[in-house]
Amino acid sequence: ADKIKIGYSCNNFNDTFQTVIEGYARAYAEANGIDYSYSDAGEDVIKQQDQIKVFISEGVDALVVVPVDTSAMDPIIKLAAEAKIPLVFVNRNPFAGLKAEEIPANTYYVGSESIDAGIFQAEYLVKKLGEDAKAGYAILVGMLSNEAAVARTEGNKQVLNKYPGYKLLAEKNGDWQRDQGMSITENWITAFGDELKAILANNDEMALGAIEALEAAKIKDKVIVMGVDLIDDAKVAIKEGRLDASVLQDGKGQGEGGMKIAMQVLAGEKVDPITMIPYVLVTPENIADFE
Amino acid sequence: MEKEKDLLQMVNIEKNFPGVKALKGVNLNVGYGEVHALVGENGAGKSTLMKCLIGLYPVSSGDIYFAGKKIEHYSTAQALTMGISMIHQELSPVLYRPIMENLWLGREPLNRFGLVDHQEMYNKSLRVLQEIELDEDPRTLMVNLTVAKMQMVEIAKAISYDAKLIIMDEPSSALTEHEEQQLFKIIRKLKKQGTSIIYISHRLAEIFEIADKVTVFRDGKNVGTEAIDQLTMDQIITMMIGRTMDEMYPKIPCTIGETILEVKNLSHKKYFHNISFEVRKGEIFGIAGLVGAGRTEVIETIFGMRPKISGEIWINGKLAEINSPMDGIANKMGFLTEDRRATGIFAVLGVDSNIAIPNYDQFLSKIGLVDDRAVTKGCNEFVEKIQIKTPSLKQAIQNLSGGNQQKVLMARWLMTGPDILFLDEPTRGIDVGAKAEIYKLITMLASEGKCIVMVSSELPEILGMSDRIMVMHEGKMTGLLENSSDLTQDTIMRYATGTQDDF
Amino acid sequence: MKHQNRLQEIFTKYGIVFVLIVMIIAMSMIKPSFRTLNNILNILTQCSVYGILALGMTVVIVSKGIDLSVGSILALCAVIAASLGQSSTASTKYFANMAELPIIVPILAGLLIGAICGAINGGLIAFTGIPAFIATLGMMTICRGFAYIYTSGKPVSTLIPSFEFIGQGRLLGIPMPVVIYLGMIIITKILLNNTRFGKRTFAVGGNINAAEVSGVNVKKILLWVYTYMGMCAGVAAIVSTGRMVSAQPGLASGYELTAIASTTIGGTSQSGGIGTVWGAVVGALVLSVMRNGMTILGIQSYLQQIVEGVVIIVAVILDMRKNARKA
Amino acid sequence: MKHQNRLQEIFTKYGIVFVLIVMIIAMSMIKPSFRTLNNILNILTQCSVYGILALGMTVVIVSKGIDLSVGSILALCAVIAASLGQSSTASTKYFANMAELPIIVPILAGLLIGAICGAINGGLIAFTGIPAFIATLGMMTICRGFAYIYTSGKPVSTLIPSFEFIGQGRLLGIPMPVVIYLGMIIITKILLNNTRFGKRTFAVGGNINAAEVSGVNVKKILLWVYTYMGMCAGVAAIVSTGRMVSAQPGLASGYELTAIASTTIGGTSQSGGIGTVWGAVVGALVLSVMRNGMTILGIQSYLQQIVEGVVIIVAVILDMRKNARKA
Ligand SMILES: Nc1ncnc2c1ncn2[C@@H]1O[C@H](COP(=O)(O)OP(=O)(O)OP(=O)(O)O)[C@@H](O)[C@H]1O
Ligand SMILES: Nc1ncnc2c1ncn2[C@@H]1O[C@H](COP(=O)(O)OP(=O)(O)OP(=O)(O)O)[C@@H](O)[C@H]1O
Ligand SMILES: [Mg+2]
Ligand SMILES: [Mg+2]
Repeated sequence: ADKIKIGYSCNNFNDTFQTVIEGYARAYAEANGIDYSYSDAGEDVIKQQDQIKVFISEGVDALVVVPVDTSAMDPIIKLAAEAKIPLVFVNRNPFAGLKAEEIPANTYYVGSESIDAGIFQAEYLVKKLGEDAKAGYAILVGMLSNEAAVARTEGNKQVLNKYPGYKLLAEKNGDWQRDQGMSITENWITAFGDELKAILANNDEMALGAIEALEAAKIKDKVIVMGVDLIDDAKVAIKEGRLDASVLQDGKGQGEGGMKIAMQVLAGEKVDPITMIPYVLVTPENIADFE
Repeated sequence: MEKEKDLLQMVNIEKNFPGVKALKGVNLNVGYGEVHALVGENGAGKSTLMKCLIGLYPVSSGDIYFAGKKIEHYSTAQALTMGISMIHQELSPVLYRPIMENLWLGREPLNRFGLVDHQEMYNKSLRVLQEIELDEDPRTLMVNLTVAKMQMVEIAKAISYDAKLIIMDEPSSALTEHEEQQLFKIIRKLKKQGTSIIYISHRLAEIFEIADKVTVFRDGKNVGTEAIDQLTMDQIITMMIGRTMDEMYPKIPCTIGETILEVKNLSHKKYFHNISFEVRKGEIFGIAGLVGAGRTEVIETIFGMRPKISGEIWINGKLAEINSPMDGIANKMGFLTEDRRATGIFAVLGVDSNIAIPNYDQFLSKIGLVDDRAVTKGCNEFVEKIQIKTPSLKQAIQNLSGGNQQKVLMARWLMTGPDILFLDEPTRGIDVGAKAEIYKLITMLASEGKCIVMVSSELPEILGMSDRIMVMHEGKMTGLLENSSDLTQDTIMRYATGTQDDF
Repeated sequence: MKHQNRLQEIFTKYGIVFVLIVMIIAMSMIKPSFRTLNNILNILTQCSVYGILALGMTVVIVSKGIDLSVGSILALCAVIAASLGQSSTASTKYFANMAELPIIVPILAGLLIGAICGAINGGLIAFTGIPAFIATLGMMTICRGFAYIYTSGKPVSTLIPSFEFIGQGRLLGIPMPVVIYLGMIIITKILLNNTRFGKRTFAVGGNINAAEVSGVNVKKILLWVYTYMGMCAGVAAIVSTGRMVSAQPGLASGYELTAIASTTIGGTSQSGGIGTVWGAVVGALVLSVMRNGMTILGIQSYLQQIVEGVVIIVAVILDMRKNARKA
Repeated sequence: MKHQNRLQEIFTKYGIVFVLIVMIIAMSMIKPSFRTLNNILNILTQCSVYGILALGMTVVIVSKGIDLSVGSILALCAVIAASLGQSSTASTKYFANMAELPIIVPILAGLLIGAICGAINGGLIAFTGIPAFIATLGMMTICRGFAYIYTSGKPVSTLIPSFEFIGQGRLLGIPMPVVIYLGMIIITKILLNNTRFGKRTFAVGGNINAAEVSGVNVKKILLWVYTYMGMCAGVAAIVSTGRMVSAQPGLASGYELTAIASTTIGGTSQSGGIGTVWGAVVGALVLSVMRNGMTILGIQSYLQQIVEGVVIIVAVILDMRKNARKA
């Protein structure tokens, strides 16, 4: 029989972590003799829809999609249903808050709850400073309108709003970029001085930028900084004690998992519509486990 | 109000630009069916007054009465519907659009759906073009016309408004004899129909040929209005420049030396063929011909701006390889181009930069930087030597009068220390006073031993200045004439129209 | 000899059409699936959004202007239109107590917002005289900011079904976005070539002095040029909202450059006064065929960027040769 | 009366400097922390990267050009320079067996890559005659594509300590990025005002045909204008890499617009032939002070975008008045 053909639609390759997930998906495809094609939507919803149409007209047997915008997936779900092929969403959840039976047939999700990353960061902060601490914190937000940015920020606030001693000094978008994380932090240092006790960043890049700024101002030891993703630079920074924590998304679990589920469905197996791959908080204590 | 006897009355008009008082209380009356000439030095305010009249500029103060009514606060569109139209000094075609769209711009005929009626536009255009005897398809793009034809289209356009008053601001500066005569024919016809015309020109001979009355401007004020038959040319010039002028063409005979430039069988793919001539030290060599004869192209090719397909250029007895203006300059050539705006001035830059651009090599300090103080000094020398009127060296050249701009460009080329100077229409659009000064300058240069090649469409200028004259017709040389007192404009015209051909 | 010249002339005049045809033939040979009717409709649908922007941009560039704000205006129109077109079942509603409105309301709202933003651009350019580049650069960040503020950064979704029809329905077998695109092509063509406004736009772009001395109200023309561009952005916003059945404040960022590229590939000159609607369509198709083809061929996305850049440059170089003789 | 005119003249001539001063005074009164020496150095450091780009952009715009590719060129230079400046302890090394190189190697590499990219821009513009907008738009996506391919989308980090010195070290108490910025200001000022190249650049921008007739090698000038712009991007890349002690392929996207905005706010005219280096510096400072101030005041990001757009437009309108009499 012909090789099985799977199309992988990435939201944006300019996002380091997405290249990691895609790398695992591709490796899985190669190992299992799958005819694999992929595309990059460059964070453009319309472009993603166009590319998926191309995949369908190319006759793929299944689709694996990282949504650009989780709220705009209805047309894509419909396209897949019309073509009668399974559709697996990865990494970003279009069904957040839905029950399993509410999810359209032949549609699946593999990934984590973005909000958890924010919650983990905030809980770790409380653990480090104590519930009664008086502390000002600031949030470096990812690219405006990215679901992950909104949800992670939401998670931070959800936890810290419960503790009256924790005060949100500022939140500002740094577009996932390290240089913006740095410039913003420099200005925060001026604005808040000693009040600033923690910076929670939506990703590691911005956290690393914040660290550069704090170190240049020689106050790194007074401010806790956390990121998300555990990219290589972040691992090193945690080991060196510069970064206080990061939150690992299991890229392998997501990339491989998405492909695996597509294969299982094509093989006729029954699969749960939602597969949660939990986040892991990584700190200097457990960094050794992630080599 | 007493019965109107004039179509137009402009009373005590003032116009201020930021920093400039262009009009300082001007009066102008134009009667019905009258051709009223307006003359004055560059910058006297003629165009400004006309732009006020056509509604392009609001006046700062003063009243305008037109056809018996006081008119104020009107736009150009309103002026056009009131019956005033204008041929502008600066040619302004919409290049990549057809003739007909240029003609009807701003009043395109519509069909019953409210869309532009192309057929109607075409028919109307044909009629108008016929009227001025211009044989072109109205659908031809403007860019494909020669400058002279573009100007004829402008004339056609101004006429097509069926205006009561037509302003013509130097309509003839881009025309030669033939079209000029055609223009005069049209003017006479219009006059017979009762149309009034305001005619602005620096060619005083034209004024005597066509005007009924003349108003002279100086410095934003009118000096006087007279019937043309009450005045002589000298009187007008005196009124214009505020003093008497000695000699228009101050040609002093100077010793003519050895041959410097020799052009042998020069041909261009399209514009001209087989041109041969030589120019000697201290000589002024005139090139005459009708517009479109290819005179400009010959010079541009010698100077390196256009590729030649065959022929040789010898300088000082040596074969010269010239492929770009850089090569031209390296061979000690200078080129005052015919279109000052397009290829001459750097409008927003100062007088100093405008002079110094090809000459910075002369002003380098030891470490290779430009020595601004030396530049200033060098420029000042020329400003004094040829009397450029400018408030300072830093003044943007666009704020100078046309004549002074031309002198700045002269200074630019003189500073390169050229042996051969090409002058293409050196006095186009320049007032008589400035003209005479430029002629003086040219003569002085020749007497300093430079060779001068001068293209001109003004035959008196050619005859008044040249030692020898080459005449061209449609890309061919038809005559190579010694200038002597018995050489007449008619003879030159015969060569220029190809009636006579020595080659 | 004569014959050859004529061929050459046709080639230089329609060079970019040849490029397009060669691209299509090459793709068809490499991948038969490229040739399917479905894929052709795909390609057309894909270029509808920026194709519509390119139409307005043609008018702008003909007037010797530029508009960098169209992507942001599109986003602002889209989120506002979508917020007025939410179905009553939407979980996060913008106007909590509002009944479902007929589709015409969000459509008109989108067009109106687009027109207003465009008019602001036009007004700034016409009345203050600042360069179009700067006016629209400023408006680009301003409109984007408003789109984010309006939505608090969140997408607007769960729209009434009529929106879905706009994005995904068909008329006589042709997808609605393509139908709308065709409609806009015709409107723009008539506007530019058969109305006084169009003729005067050419004049303003070709020689603003000529326009002025002919009594053309240059300021009014400029105002309308950018207003029309804004309305095109409004139309594109409706199409894009229909296609996604939702709207995002981050939508269409960078589309201004795609629109400008399409227009320029199609031979509209940035020096003003020269341009055709067909050129804008062909230019948009070149980009669309290229993107579609590269995705089908599975070309790596970074490489796609490089190829796209090269194609834009080469297409314009080819097109330059056409005008070279006139220069 | 006379006196008042003179004041007005000074105001119109240095309008933008007044805007800057007013902004600074206002900020100082609202937030005393704004006035600290540290914050002043901060502001200067923050504008160093795009400030350096704005210097090159001034030269480009004076020549009547534009360069949209500088952000991408910066990123490409940065990742290549960083990859040659990795310390031996880096976990992911680009050149696995390469010894640590002296800092001069990555610096020269960055400058060279910048110069090459710039020269390609300049070459395209000078020799094919395509508009600068299109040439650099193409190069913008091409260079970005190469930056991603070179890095496979991953950041390049763990650099040798000398890089850190460039980004964070101080010379006589002045942060190194500011020192480099000052150096580039001086170099650009001399280049533009005191060399033949600079004078000719003004001529080319002022009237390209007249420049040609005057024996200026226009093509060569254009080539060097964009090459210099590319080199400025290279310098900015080194500064930015030093500041982050790492480089990302997605770096500096959109910086071209910031650079153009700075230049234009500072009074450099897009119609060519007019511009000053000081203007570019003041323009960059206006943006930097504004961004710094708004962050310190805790203004919401979305709102910041809007304010920034408004400031750009208003600044240029104010500046236009200065040139109004010439128009
Ligand atoms: N738009 C303007 N802004 C400022 N000054 C101007 C403007 N237009 C004209 N001027 C000045 O007004 C004066 C009159 O200029 P105008 O063009 O009317 O002269 P003119 O008599 O037509 O000269 P020419 O014979 O050279 O055409 C000049 O000093 C000129 O520099
Ligand atoms: N850019 C151009 N494109 C096409 N034809 C041109 C162009 N420039 C000039 N020509 C043609 O070349 C011929 C000669 O040009 P031109 O009119 O400059 O000659 P000329 O003798 O220098 O006239 P003058 O200097 O009096 O204007 C004309 O037939 C003209 O139509
Ligand atoms: Mg005049
Ligand atoms: Mg000529």
